[in-house]
Amino acid sequence: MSNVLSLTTFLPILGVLLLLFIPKDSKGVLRNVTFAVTIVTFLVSLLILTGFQTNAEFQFVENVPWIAAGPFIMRYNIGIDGISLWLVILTTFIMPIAVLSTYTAVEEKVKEYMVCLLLLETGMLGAFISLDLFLFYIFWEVMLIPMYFMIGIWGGKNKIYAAVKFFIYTMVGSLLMLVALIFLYFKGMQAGITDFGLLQFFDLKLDMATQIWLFLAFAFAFAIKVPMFPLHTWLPDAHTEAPTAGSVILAAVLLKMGTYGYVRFAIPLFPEAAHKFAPVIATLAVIGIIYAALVAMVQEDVKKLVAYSSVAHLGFVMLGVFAFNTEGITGGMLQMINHGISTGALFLIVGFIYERRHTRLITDFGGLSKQMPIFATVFMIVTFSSVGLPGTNGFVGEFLILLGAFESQLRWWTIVATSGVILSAVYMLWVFQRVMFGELDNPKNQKLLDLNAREITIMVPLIVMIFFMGLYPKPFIDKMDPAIKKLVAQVRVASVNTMAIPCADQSQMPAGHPGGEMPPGHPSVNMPAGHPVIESPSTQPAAPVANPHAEK
Amino acid sequence: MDMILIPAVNMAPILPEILLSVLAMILLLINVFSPGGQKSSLAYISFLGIIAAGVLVAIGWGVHIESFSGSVVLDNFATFFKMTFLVAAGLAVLISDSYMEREGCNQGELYPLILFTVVGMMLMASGTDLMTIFLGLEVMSVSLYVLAGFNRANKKSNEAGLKYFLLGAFSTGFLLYGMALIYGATGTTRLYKIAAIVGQMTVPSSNIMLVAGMLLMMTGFAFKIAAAPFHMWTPDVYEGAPTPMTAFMSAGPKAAGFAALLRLFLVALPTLQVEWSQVLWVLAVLTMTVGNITALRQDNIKRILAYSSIAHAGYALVGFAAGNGTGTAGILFYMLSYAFMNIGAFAIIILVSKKGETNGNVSDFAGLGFKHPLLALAMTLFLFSLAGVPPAAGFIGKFYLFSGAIQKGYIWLAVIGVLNSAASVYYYLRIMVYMYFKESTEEFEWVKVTAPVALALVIAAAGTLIPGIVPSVILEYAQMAVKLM
Amino acid sequence: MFDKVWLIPLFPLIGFLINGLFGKKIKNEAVIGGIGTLMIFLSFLVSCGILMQMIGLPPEQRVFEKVLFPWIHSGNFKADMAFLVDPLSVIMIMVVTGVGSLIHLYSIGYMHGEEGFYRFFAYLNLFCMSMLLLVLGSNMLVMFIGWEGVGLCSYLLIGYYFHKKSAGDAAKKAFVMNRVGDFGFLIGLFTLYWWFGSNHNIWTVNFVEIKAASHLLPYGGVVTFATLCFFVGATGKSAQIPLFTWLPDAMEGPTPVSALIHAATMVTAGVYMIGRMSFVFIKSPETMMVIAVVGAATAIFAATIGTAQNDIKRVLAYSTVSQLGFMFLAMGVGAFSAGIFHLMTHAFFKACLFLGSGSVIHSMHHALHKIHSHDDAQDMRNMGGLRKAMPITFLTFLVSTIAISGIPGFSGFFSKDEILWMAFANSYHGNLNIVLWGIGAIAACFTAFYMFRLVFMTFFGECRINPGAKSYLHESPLVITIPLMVLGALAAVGGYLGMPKILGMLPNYFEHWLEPVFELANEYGSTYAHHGAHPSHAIEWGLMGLSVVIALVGIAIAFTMYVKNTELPGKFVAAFPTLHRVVYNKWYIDELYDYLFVNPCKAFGQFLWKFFDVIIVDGAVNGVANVVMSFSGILRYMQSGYVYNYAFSMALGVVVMLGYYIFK
Amino acid sequence: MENLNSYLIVSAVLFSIGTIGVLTRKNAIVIFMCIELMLNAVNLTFVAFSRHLGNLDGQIFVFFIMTVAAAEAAVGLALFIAFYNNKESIDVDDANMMKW
Repeated sequence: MSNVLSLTTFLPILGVLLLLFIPKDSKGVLRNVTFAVTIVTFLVSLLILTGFQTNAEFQFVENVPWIAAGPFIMRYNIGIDGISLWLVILTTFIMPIAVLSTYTAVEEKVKEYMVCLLLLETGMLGAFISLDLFLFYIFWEVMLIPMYFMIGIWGGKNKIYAAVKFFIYTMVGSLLMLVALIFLYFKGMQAGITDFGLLQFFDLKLDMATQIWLFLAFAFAFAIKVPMFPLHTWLPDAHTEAPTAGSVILAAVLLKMGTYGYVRFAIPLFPEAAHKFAPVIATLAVIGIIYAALVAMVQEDVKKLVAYSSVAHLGFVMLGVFAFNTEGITGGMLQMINHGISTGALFLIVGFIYERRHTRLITDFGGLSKQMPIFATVFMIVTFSSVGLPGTNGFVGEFLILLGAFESQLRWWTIVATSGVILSAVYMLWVFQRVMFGELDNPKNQKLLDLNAREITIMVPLIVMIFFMGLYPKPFIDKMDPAIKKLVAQVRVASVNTMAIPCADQSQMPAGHPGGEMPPGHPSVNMPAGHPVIESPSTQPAAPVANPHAEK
Repeated sequence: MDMILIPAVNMAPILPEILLSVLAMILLLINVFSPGGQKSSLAYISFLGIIAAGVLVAIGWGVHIESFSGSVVLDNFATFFKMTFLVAAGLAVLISDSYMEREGCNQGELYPLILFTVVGMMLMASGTDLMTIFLGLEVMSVSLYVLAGFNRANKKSNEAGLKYFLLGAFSTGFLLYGMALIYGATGTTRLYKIAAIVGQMTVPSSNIMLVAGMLLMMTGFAFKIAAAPFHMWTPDVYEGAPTPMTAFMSAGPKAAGFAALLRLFLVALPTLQVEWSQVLWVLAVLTMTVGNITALRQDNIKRILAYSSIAHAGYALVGFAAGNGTGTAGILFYMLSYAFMNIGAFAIIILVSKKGETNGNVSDFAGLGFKHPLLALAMTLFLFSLAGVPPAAGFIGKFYLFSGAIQKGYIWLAVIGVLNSAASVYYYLRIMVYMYFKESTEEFEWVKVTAPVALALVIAAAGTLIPGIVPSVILEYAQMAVKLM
Repeated sequence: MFDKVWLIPLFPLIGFLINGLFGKKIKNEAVIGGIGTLMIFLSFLVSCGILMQMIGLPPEQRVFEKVLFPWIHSGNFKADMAFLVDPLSVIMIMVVTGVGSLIHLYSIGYMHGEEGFYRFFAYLNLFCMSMLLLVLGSNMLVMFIGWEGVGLCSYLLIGYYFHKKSAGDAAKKAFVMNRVGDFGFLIGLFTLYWWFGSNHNIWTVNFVEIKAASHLLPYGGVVTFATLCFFVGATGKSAQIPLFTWLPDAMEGPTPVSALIHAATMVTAGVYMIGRMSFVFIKSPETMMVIAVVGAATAIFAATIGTAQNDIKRVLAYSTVSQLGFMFLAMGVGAFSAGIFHLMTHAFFKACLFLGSGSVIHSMHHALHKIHSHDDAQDMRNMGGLRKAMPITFLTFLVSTIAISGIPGFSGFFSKDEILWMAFANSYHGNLNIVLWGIGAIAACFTAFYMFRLVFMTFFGECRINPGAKSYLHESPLVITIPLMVLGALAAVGGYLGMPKILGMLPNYFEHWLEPVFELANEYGSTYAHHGAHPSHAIEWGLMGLSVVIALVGIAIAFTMYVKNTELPGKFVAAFPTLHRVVYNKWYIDELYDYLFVNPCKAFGQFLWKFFDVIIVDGAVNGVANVVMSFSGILRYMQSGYVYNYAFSMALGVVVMLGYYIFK
Repeated sequence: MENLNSYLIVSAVLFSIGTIGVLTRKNAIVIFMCIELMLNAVNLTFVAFSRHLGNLDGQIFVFFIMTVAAAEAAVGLALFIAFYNNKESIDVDDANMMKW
């Protein structure tokens, strides 16, 4: 099973071929076949999981020639490590759920819808497993197409605007990334790199100016996808208009492309530039956390609220990733998965009531708990997972992110970001209260049916994962740990390089530099000024800093 | 007694041209002597002729023969372009028949004219003398003027013919003046000799006559490839000309213009690369921007594609401005895939429009996606390819074009290019928006896919998709073509 | 027995799962209530076993850590799912499971016939589990699970009557305010973790490890920052100034909930947390002072509000806030074991008071329901003279009231007096001591006043209930009164565990018990304590007497105003209308918070959304598109359609190009 | 050398006149005549250069140009006629159906 990765990735395409032979009108068959295909894909992907060796290497690597023309050599070079492993599994895990959610939600153009879903799956999986920059770019773009159609064809009132905005917005970013990609290749060529294979580029030594430009181009593309403040406005539109399954996939997987892009590409490729821009990105992330939370708080449309909450959650991920330490990045990676599960579940929940009532306005609801107790329970669990209650998955990720970020130079950012924890409780509980609590006074709501068996089936795996990851995240962390450690090491080497120069030049860090600052009341002698407070790695002897107070 | 020395002429390099010319004349005769009606047979014959020519061209791959005292050459560069022209012509022939039938202007002269155009284009691609290039250009242009105004009864077609003719002739004037100045500056019209003489100049760029000649020639070709600010004829002529001819014009002559210009600049004037790169840099930016931006607000789908075709010339110019192997190979690749995708798109426009070219607005595509899913799917493929979205050939083409620019160091040119490309997505998406996202008002019962059109669509779709996924099939040849020139 | 500690939270979890998942199908109240009660009772038995075993061990062996499974391990960070058994946590589990069992039992009767009976028991079990995790957690993370878990359960139980908007609001308010505290908790945690890690390469959140390394901590500085953050967490959970307003609102929940969560257990978590990390807190004199001041201020502040409330549960709620203030005062003056002691006695008498009030409300509600009256069953103005109808309730209630008022011989006296004494006699805050003591004493006076006011208004005097309903008033069933009696008894005698040395009748078992826990903190504290003259026994006796007098004064005023001379309160209100209004309206703190935080936040959110997001950010995005589009409009019209214009453009192009190269 | 320059100047002037004629005239036939003028200016240039350089290429080129010009004229006039048939005008102002 050496090509199990390819198999997983392209199984959905085979599914598409299968679907082509099924007549348009047999909707049930279409749905079931699609469901079966996604389930099979999931099962196959479990082979990856079981066969995965816990180390930092890329595994299941397939590397065959693909294009060789002119200065370029592109290869079909795929493989996964602990970082992409979980995103692959997340994708295959979410897909059957998304398919199942469409059984009654989509009645028109079922065949096309299913084709879109399957194509999307291949696109997403391909992007996660690509180890060739060019191949990655292809999958990255290919993903847009089915999503565009899903929003545009099965979307809501304002679907065209949302779909076109989604497409063009993402396209602008990714095209600039393409320029950077090509530029990087030529730089690499001068250094003897022969193809687009990602791994060789990690060893490429680029000068700072080049790094900055390239990093900015990559970061811009990924920031749009994440989406980071202030590039987020396509997301609420896309989410509100997209059909439920579309929203679920968008939130659960597509947005992860952005954060994954940072972890896999932008940071290890341009570590020095990443360090330089960490404060900027962290600032944007923190603004995103607070800003999106405040905006989410006053939304009238549940789906839009969830969309804004995504912005906030991914702000956390970005903060963790840019902490550049194991805890932060692990937290970020976990939070990506968590967000996929929780926000995916939230969109499903919104979908359930939308299917019943054809409205998503908060004011149209109230008191649903009485009529729909199971729904209420599910909603509540997911809400608290989204809020990051300990014991649920959301906590583990958020906690590690904040812890990691606090250890790093981003301490002040962390303190602000942590207040997002309060705000998330405010807006999530407020919406929960307004939808589920209170008098059941709207006559239309009094006849609502509780979740049916299918809907419960959809939610159960998600809820199981919410608790499993919350209570026993060890297997997840363990598998990704070596890869993350390797990444941290890559970045740390770079940070030492960048930091060494200013440290040598100026023995004192400028006041107000985040790296040199301490919480209030903290004696500033704890660290020699100018010492990079990234964290003192455990491999080094304990920081040789005598604390005058300790002996007091 | 003095013998008049007739130089030994090797006809081999122009065998396809000869074949097509002869065939064209035979067709003209058949047309005259055959009873009215059965014009379709002419289409089939010319299609077969094109295939035969294609075979001849293909045989010529890899050889390098100069002939006519060095004024014509057969090399891979020429062969590649000739193939491109034949693809364009073949597809155009396939989609013409039913259209002409519908529009009631199924004169038999159409096919010979197309073939003559191809002959002219081929000469442009293989000409290595200003004279042969000029002759090729004129053979192509004169036929095209007629083709643009082919639908005599249609006022728009008349107008298109008129405008194309006047402006085309006008641009020829500049071209010729440029050639005259080059001739004056170097004393020869052979490209190789020009190169040699210019190479001996100490500072060629200070030779005003030479530079002016270069610029004026560039003007003439810029007109053919529809580069701003010499592009103004394009939208009007594309809109007015019979749609199959528009399709043909957008693909063939544009490629021919690039072929001639590439050979001219790379063979004869490489020493002036700094100068022409600068100009092309500016032209590329202008062309892309004007084409894309103007297209945003168009409603007539032919006009949209006309502006888009301007923009595409701009992308190709990006590669040209780079002037390196990557960029020029990109142009070759792009021109070929552009022929596939653009003619494919026009084929669908033909199917969707009604007699008299009504029904040509974007909004008339509303709901096509679910009434004729396959057609719409093909259209989607073509449009995505035009927009440069993977995995279509258009993406690979753009990738190489922009790569050329980046390799050359023209980062900003590439950036402007990709931003343009992003803007262009809007109007391509707009067509898809109508096809898929809007409810249909029509049943599209008039849409009938005849066998030739279906064949054309299949070829076009394959030609758009396959090079997108495995670009090497074409790229390798493009690379070789550029290298051996 | 120690390594069976994981059973303690497990039983309630099982109860939660059974009732939560299948409760709806079981339907039988006895079974549901039985399961719920049994589970927590089993935990209680295990706790007893652990207690017994611990008593048998020498003090230095009384610490045991049980690692269940690794939880979050990443990089340097390690947090296991692990439990810590030590004297402090044993006291807490005893209180939680003991009082919890009684309240579960009580709930069977109290919640009888309620829709969602199973839900209530499921939540109650879940709460117990969370609370037990909180007190048993051997590291800050496990504690934090419980910490937030109890917040969640509190949310669920306050919002139990979710169809009432006020209940939903109160639930949300509780959770959000708790979250503000959690924010502080997290920052404190991060700071400690980071400080230890980056300075000493000790990466830990484990209490035992922190304790072992606590000598490295400096006095003040970073510790002040960290502990203040932790203290913010404590104020949120324990309803101290400024985060106390949620607790009175939390009375929207069913009364057993108020008794268990909002009196006996959850709200004391902050106190427990300070106790658990006493060795850190004590390292910051500043924080200790802040804690003491906030505690004292809360004690007096809440007590004043309690004097003016008419809702029986609200009075008790403010009383709880006030009593928690006493506990914080104790922590702040370094009297950790006194604080914990008060925590325990308070659990007894306040649980009893709440349950008693529940019994009253239950009866009132029942009676009013019979005559279809819509009078408020919780308003004391509708009560009066209930002692005849409900003798057991009255008796237990009275005992607890005496206990809380600090009458000698009852539990509250011992604990409260110890706190007041320590406030006076501690060596940390210098001249502030007298102020702290004074405030505490006045608060104690208020306590006695409003508690007896409550007793008098409820059980004495005229019966003001709707006359028709009067005949329906009756004593609650056994299932309700048994817990009352047990708790009443504990409220009476529980104090003898920690009798002050000065009384000399019994040794202070309690302090000895906790000595190993707080030893270190006291040692750290002694390094900066003012070693002045230790107050003499005479002063201690005097102060004790004084506090008794103060309590009696409070009772006397209450007796005068509400039994003897019942028009006095009216006169008082008439004389000081503004004061009364302000106090009655809880000093307008809620309104102030709305004005300062809630409304600006909402308005800012609206602004950010409607203006910033839509017009500025999205406007910029769409603006780019629009600019391009309008540019398109201009370019489009350059395409005039005239051949000569086209030719002109070409000629112009040529001229410009030529001109550039010829004249450059 | 002055000889060549004067030929060149004359042809340049002729070319310019032709160009300006194209830009200013409205009648399609006149415009076409102006274009012919431009072509003849080119012819003049070629001949002048040919003479000056002493090789025949330029003069051969001129023959081709004249031939092509004739062919263009034929096609052009045919197009004018077709246009006239529909519009009853040969004024390029009337060729304005398609714009924008």
